[in-house]
Amino acid sequence: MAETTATAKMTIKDFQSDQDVRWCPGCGDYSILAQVQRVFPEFNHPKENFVAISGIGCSSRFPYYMDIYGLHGIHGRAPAIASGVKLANPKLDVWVATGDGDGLSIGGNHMIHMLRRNMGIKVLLFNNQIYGLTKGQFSPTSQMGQVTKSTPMGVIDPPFIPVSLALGAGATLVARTMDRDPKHLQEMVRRAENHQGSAFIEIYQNCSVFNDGAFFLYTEKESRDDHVVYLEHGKPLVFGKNKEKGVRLNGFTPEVVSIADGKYSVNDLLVHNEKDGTLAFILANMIHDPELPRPMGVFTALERPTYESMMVQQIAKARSKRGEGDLQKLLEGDETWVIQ
Amino acid sequence: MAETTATAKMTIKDFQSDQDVRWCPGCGDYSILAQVQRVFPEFNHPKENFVAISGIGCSSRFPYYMDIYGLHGIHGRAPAIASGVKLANPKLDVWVATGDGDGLSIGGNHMIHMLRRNMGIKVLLFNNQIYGLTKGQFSPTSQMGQVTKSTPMGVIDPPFIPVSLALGAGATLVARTMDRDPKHLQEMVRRAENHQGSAFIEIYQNCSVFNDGAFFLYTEKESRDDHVVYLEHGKPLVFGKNKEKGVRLNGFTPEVVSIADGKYSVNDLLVHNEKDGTLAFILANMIHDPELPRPMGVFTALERPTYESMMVQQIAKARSKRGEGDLQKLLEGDETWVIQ
Amino acid sequence: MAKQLKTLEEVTIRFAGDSGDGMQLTGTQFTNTVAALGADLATFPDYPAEIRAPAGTKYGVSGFQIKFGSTDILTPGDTCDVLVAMNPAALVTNVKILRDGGTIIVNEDAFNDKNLKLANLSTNPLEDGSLARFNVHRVAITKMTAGALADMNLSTRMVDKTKNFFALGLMYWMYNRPIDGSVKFIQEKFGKKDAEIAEANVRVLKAGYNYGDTTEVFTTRYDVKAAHLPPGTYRNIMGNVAAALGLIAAAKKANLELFLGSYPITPASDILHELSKFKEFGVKTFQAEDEIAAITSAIGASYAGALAATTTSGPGLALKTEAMGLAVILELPLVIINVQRGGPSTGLPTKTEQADLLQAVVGRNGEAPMCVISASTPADCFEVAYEAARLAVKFMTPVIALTDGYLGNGAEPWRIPKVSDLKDIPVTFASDPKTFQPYARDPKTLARPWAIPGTPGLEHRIGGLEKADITGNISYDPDNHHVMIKKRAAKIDGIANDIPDQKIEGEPQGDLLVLGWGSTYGAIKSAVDAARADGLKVSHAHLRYIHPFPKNLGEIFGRFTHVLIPEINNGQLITLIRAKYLIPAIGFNMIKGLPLRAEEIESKIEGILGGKTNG
Amino acid sequence: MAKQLKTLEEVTIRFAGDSGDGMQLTGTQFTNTVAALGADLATFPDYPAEIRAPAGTKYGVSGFQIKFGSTDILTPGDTCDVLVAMNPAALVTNVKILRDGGTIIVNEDAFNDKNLKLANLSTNPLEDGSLARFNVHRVAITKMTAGALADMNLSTRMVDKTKNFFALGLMYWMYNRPIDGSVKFIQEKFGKKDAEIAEANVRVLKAGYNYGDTTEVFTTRYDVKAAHLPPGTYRNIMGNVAAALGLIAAAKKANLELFLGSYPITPASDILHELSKFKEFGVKTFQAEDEIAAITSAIGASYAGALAATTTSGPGLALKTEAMGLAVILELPLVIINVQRGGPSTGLPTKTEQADLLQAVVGRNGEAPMCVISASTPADCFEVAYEAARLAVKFMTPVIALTDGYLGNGAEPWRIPKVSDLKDIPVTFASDPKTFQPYARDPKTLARPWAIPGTPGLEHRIGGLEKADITGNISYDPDNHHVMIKKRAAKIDGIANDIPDQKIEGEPQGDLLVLGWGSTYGAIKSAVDAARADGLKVSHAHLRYIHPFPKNLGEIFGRFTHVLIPEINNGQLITLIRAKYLIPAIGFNMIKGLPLRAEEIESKIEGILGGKTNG
Ligand SMILES: Cc1ncc(C[n+]2csc(CCOP(=O)(O)OP(=O)(O)O)c2C)c(N)n1
Ligand SMILES: Cc1ncc(C[n+]2csc(CCOP(=O)(O)OP(=O)(O)O)c2C)c(N)n1
Ligand code: SF4
Ligand code: SF4
Ligand SMILES: [Mg+2]
Ligand SMILES: [Mg+2]
Repeated sequence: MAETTATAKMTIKDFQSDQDVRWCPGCGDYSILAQVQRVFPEFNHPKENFVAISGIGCSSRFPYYMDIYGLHGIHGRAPAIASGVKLANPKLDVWVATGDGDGLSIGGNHMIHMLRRNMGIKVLLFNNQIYGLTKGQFSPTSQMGQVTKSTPMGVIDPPFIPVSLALGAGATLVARTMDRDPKHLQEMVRRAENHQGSAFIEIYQNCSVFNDGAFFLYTEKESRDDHVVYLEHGKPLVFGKNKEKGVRLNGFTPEVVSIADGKYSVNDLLVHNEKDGTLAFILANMIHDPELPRPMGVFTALERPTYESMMVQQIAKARSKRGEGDLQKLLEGDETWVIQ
Repeated sequence: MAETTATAKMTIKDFQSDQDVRWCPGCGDYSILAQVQRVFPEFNHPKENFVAISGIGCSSRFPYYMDIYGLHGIHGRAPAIASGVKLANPKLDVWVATGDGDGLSIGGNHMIHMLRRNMGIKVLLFNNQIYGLTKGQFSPTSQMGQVTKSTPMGVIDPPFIPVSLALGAGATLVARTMDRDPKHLQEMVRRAENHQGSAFIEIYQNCSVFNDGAFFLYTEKESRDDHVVYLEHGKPLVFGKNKEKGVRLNGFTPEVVSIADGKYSVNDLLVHNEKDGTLAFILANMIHDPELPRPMGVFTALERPTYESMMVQQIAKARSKRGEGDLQKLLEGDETWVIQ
Repeated sequence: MAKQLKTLEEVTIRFAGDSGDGMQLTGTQFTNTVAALGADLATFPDYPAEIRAPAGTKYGVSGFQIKFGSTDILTPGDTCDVLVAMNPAALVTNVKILRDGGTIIVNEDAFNDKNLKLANLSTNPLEDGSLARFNVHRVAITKMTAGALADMNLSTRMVDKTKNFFALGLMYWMYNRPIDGSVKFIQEKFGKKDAEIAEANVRVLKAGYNYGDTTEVFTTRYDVKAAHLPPGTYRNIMGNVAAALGLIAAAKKANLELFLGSYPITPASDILHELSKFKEFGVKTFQAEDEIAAITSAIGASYAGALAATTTSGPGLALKTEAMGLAVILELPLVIINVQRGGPSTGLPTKTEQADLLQAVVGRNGEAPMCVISASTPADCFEVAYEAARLAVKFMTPVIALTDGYLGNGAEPWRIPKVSDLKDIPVTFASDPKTFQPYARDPKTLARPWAIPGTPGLEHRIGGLEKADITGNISYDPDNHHVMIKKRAAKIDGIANDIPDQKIEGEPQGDLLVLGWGSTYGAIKSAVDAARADGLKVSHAHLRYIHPFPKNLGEIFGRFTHVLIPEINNGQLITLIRAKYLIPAIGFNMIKGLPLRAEEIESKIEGILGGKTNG
Repeated sequence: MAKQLKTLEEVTIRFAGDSGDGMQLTGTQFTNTVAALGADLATFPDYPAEIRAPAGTKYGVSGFQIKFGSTDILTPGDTCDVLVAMNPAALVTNVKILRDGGTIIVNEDAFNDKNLKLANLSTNPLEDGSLARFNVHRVAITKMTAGALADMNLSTRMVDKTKNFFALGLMYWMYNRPIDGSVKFIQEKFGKKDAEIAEANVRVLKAGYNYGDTTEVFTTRYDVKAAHLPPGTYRNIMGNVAAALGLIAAAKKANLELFLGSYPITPASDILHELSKFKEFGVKTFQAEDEIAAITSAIGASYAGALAATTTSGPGLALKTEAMGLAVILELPLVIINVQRGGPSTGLPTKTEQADLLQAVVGRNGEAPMCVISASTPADCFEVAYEAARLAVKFMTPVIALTDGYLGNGAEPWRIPKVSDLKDIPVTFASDPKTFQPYARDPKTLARPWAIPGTPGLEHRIGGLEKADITGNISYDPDNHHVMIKKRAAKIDGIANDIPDQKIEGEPQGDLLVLGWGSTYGAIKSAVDAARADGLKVSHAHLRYIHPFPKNLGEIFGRFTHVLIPEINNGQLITLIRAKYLIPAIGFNMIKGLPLRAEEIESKIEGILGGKTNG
């Protein structure tokens, strides 16, 4: 990417806008914002090439707090707006900030289409399993039975597994992380940046007002080690306070085994492979079994040409075949006649 | 279901409406219509309980030709309209007829949400890999490079795999069949009818005008046996003119092997299991490898409560707890005062 | 110390604090208590778009205004008499609407440097003399709250969360209202989950009340007598709740199941929340994936024989545009409730506005006429939702009922109707295969038959393509298209024969008619009453029915020299009126996300009539 | 046999056959040939919503009408002089518009029992005397076609597919037009893929031509001289193509890349198809997943500095409603081309209508004003698309350009402009971080600056929430909201200062002004010309600019006793005119999915003025 500003090393300050952050005290959004602001300075292009696009929701206020180009759109449409930005100027580094409602309910279609196209856009999906901004209705990731403003007797909609949906749509990079694991979150943001094409990062995010603690099992010190397994390419799935447990495949079915009691060793465990889409789907569906730890990390990272690169290629090809367009000739078309 | 008409055995005639069928000569839609009209009389409920809902497209004209209740809606919205019908009256047997554009492009979101909810609705997705009614633009299932009205230099959108998308969304019954295999198509319609919850049937359908022959490799006599494998629960994946080939799993990767040359036998082959969601995903993704046959049949059939049954249960529970609602009391609310 | 008890005719109080301070709860409690004693009242909750913006900031201030009295209360008040301010930001953002000589009650503990800075104040308003023209009471609310709970071993955060009840208790004392209603509320709300919190809140409430009683600062209490409302059983009701009840009532009277397809959006979500509570009435609420699915699922439900409704606000109505056209051509009953908010686009999502009117009346592709009606007060939302349902099933048409953020969240006493007194909503589903034609029409209403799936022998197909008259089959015939467009229009126009004539408040003729619609009712009526009291020949007509207009409307205009149309938009009803009646109506348009102020309307009236006598 | 050659001033021919018969192709070929000889012309393709409905049915009939002449051709003709009918269904559905004494050329081979039945005919119109008042030529087109190809060994289906070229050849002969253009076309179209098919088509074309020459049935040929068009280089152009070229030209003149976000919909898809062809101009066409993504991607592209456009028809415009509001508040340039079709809902998707006007002007939530302009002839679509782009970037606003199915698919000769003569479209992106304020405005146009990502130092955020004047930060301030609503409205109203005064065709004053907009131009002009020829004091004004109206419009109305507004809708422009100017304009509304007929307008004019003299 062309460097158009003198790049004195950037810092977190360069990415903090002058607007007061207006999220509730204790909201997980603060951490997500901070991690992004921390990682962006590392990226190797001028600040003016960053663009953040969002829809509507608490999470969608994200662009206002980043001192980069930003557009706070309408509910659910961020992936489509972002697609226009990216296609108009493929040099831009385009990020989408969205919520489980914005990105998966009203905006689900734009999301899956953007992912299948492999448009070079990075998605941060703030999943708090609730509609925050509208004060607490269930979202498509809310849990069965959850009592919310619109479900006094509990949710009856089985939730999407966002990772699974993205895989089904053909996404090339799919990952999951958490607001309360800053290092890991930062790493996922880096992975997104460095990916060619669409990157879909689901972030477990605590809504301290309407769904407090939804992810505490995975995010809090006491329980995290026993309930989260970190995915690393080429590494076995080991977890537990003392790395004493692992995930093993029984057929296609993952199961937890102890690698401390001698029956199984680390060599028996499932080894993660980011290039294997099927494995990613198995990992995504571990969610159905409460006995299994929740995988965090990059589920899959595949290489495929980006949509914008193919569009640019077609234009180049047309030009090499027919030359740069001549407007006067175009207006004249194939058949003209002259009246004197 | 309550029988409300005297059920003299119904025939195909009972399901043919008085409207002239207005599809192009040679269109695959004729066969789909005919198979449905053939199978519906078998189903064990009165004719007046059948409802067909559609969006817009050639395929979406389907309801007009069926002598049942029908609603030809607006583009992409059939799953949502159908959801309202089903929720208002769960006794109805609700079918959605849609196309690859109607159901997966503009209507993709309603489709995936309906599937995740497991709403008791059966979807017939007429996939002709083109927009027929608008005269030949590419659809989300068109193939890379395909030249269409809107892509003179070829499509650059990687297509959805409809089966894969449905699985990612959490669908409970997912199947694929073809316009030119009447028996199999009929069987899939039966499977849909007998499933509790959403059934998603992708039907390869020939558009003789704008995408003629897109599926001939799979549908035509000469090539079908070598390019199609039929999925049957508990049976190995055997195919070929003389049943001489099979599909075997190498890790998660399917491969074609000969069971005629002695190296592999039928016992080495992948055995289909409709209850295994991961296997379904592997089968769905066989599409990426042109060496592999195209699976037809039920990819997965899972049991989960339907959305409408849970809604009905909540109402019943509310009534058993609080009694049938008393409107006067409701209007009065908790706190009243009297002015004389 | 013996305290004086003064009787007031009416009073306006505004509670203001941080979004996290519980001002909406405080206001609602006060309202319920006041209502139960029979005062007339109007409320105006006014809160920011953020859920809980950082404490202490100006944009995080949440307000709740209530006016109550023994008189006829029409608006929550242009200005207020008493301002309860929990912190500096709340004080400075609200003091402009306090009348000169009004009372301020502040939590002085919150006036520390940090909070002053957060409110962008360089000096402390309690000390810099800027409040000289008010009657300021500095109350150590935080300290006294803490004191009341000293022995309870609660976290500071917890203690802080109860302090709104101190303010509430103090106001109860000051306005001579009993605290038992709120005690009961606290016990029901918190008692089950956490007896300790309930106990703390009750203690603080009492502490506030007792403080009023014992401190020497307050020497006077005020009494507001019950209003002379028509006899009946009353409750206090918010507009969104009223709308929800209106739908349930209509379903019951029509003997239909109620289906709501909706997608949450401020300020309409509460209708969804309310309806989801009443499953024992067989109400089916479906929170769809978006507004399009919300309305199309409702269309499906209507087709299947439910009383179907969808609820939303501006941007959501925009998304429903295409589907509304479908409902028009399908000629199925459907109630669309649109709780208007500030626009354009996301605009001012928690503020009120009346700028979706033209969208509702003409904002669709093709000729797609539908009935549009509007509510004028919170309680009127019941009537309007009910009427929308009645018209929808009678005329087999979608009906838009317009309310707005102010009506939806505002509250007033409501005389509870007797179920048996509600208008009948007769519904007959088609059932005779011999005579059935999907688009044959009732000669009087021009409604087509409602033939629902499950009915033997009536299998038929409907859809969005133009349909042949009577049979409903697809038709591309040019003449038929013209006929069908005219018939659909005539059906909607014919609703004018089913609705009451427009009424006028004031003389039937005069110099000026003020014509309004929607939530401006109270403000216009106040203004007109005042102008009439000043001897001006002004009357007020307030439209419920906007499309079609009441039949006598044109004739009414003929009896007035001028027509003034105040609206919280840039001139929308006036466009329809001018286009239809060709009268040089004058607009009055304030688009501030707030209810109109009676005062401003009054001076506009004076301007017009004064101008006239001078001219 | 020697044949006569008669010169005609103008002639109207209608080709009609099955959807699969290639009537659109035949018509287009004939048009191109006629155009190239310098006649003026207008065309009207008229086809069903089905792609290829079953052969022989009435609803499967596809028609193509062309009027051409040495005179000024304004419409494709209310009636036609010659009907070419390929089968019974085509004959019976089209004969009503043939003038008495007109010529019918039928493919008599198609008049068999099967086809008569498919057309619901109990007797054969060729034999039952029902065509007595016409001049009927029975031609054995199928047989002669087969004969011409007898030695070629083609399938019957293939042979059948070429028979339209027989009809075309015959018409070339009859109207004295050369066949070489079509020969060349056939060779280019089929020659590469299949030389045999090309050969067959050419043979049949020649067979038709020669048949005319040799048969004794036809004794007369007709000649139509070139029209007296202004000097210049001409081409024949369809409205949708013209619109596409207008966008490309505007992008080039503005030195911007053109981005189109679109979703296919009849009758607008051809603009997408056209633009997708010209990638060498750097045109980026993005076929989105739906209309919402189409417009929002265009908004994104505009934000990033492209000349962004979106194209659609009625139901698609409805879906874009919410996003249009976003574009309004973002104040970004955006061209929205809406090719209107019959509504409501799916309506008559392949037919024309003007019923999206009010949706375009006021159909959005909140106060969301945008500029609306309209094209009046197929070639004018170029100008209007270009002007929409010019206004959009100059005023930083979305602009809706309305055309319709008739304009989009219709064709006429177009005098090709010189690129250098096209109006300049200057664009300056903001670049100075020191002075940049996102919502500071140009004092003259009130446009805000266009500051695109990638510009160092201008990082800023915009969005759909109300924004503070000048800074563009989120603002919930009541007064600011009012100010911003007024400013957005003032900006759009101010466009009136940038557009030409409304012109009048005819005297500047008189008894009646006929005011039109859009595709009714030709029909109204014909009617007014005829009425003027009859001595009536009628003039014609045709609006290009609908929101805002030209500044002098009100003043024009003052000079006429009556104003008549003919529209292909139920009265939409008239609503805006009456509301704004309070004049008792009279409507003329025929909503049949067809262009208005000059004749009907003329008799309406006579009705009004006759009525006047009698009154
Ligand atoms: C068209 C439209 N419909 C509905 C809304 C109301 N709305 C705003 S945000 C939101 C959901 C927010 O949920 P989510 O995306 O999960 O974000 P969160 O607030 O939880 O971060 C809704 C329904 C809207 N603004 N626009
Ligand atoms: C809102 C809206 N957008 C676009 C259209 C135009 N349209 C009609 S059908 C269709 C696509 C049809 O494709 P598909 O669903 O695959 O059906 P097919 O005709 O191929 O059976 C489109 C784009 C429409 N009718 N409505
Ligand atoms: S409502 Fe929830 S998600 Fe929204 S800002 Fe508050 S804590 Fe965060
Ligand atoms: S266009 Fe294609 S899909 Fe449509 S009816 Fe014709 S052949 Fe069938
Ligand atoms: Mg959320
Ligand atoms: Mg298709």
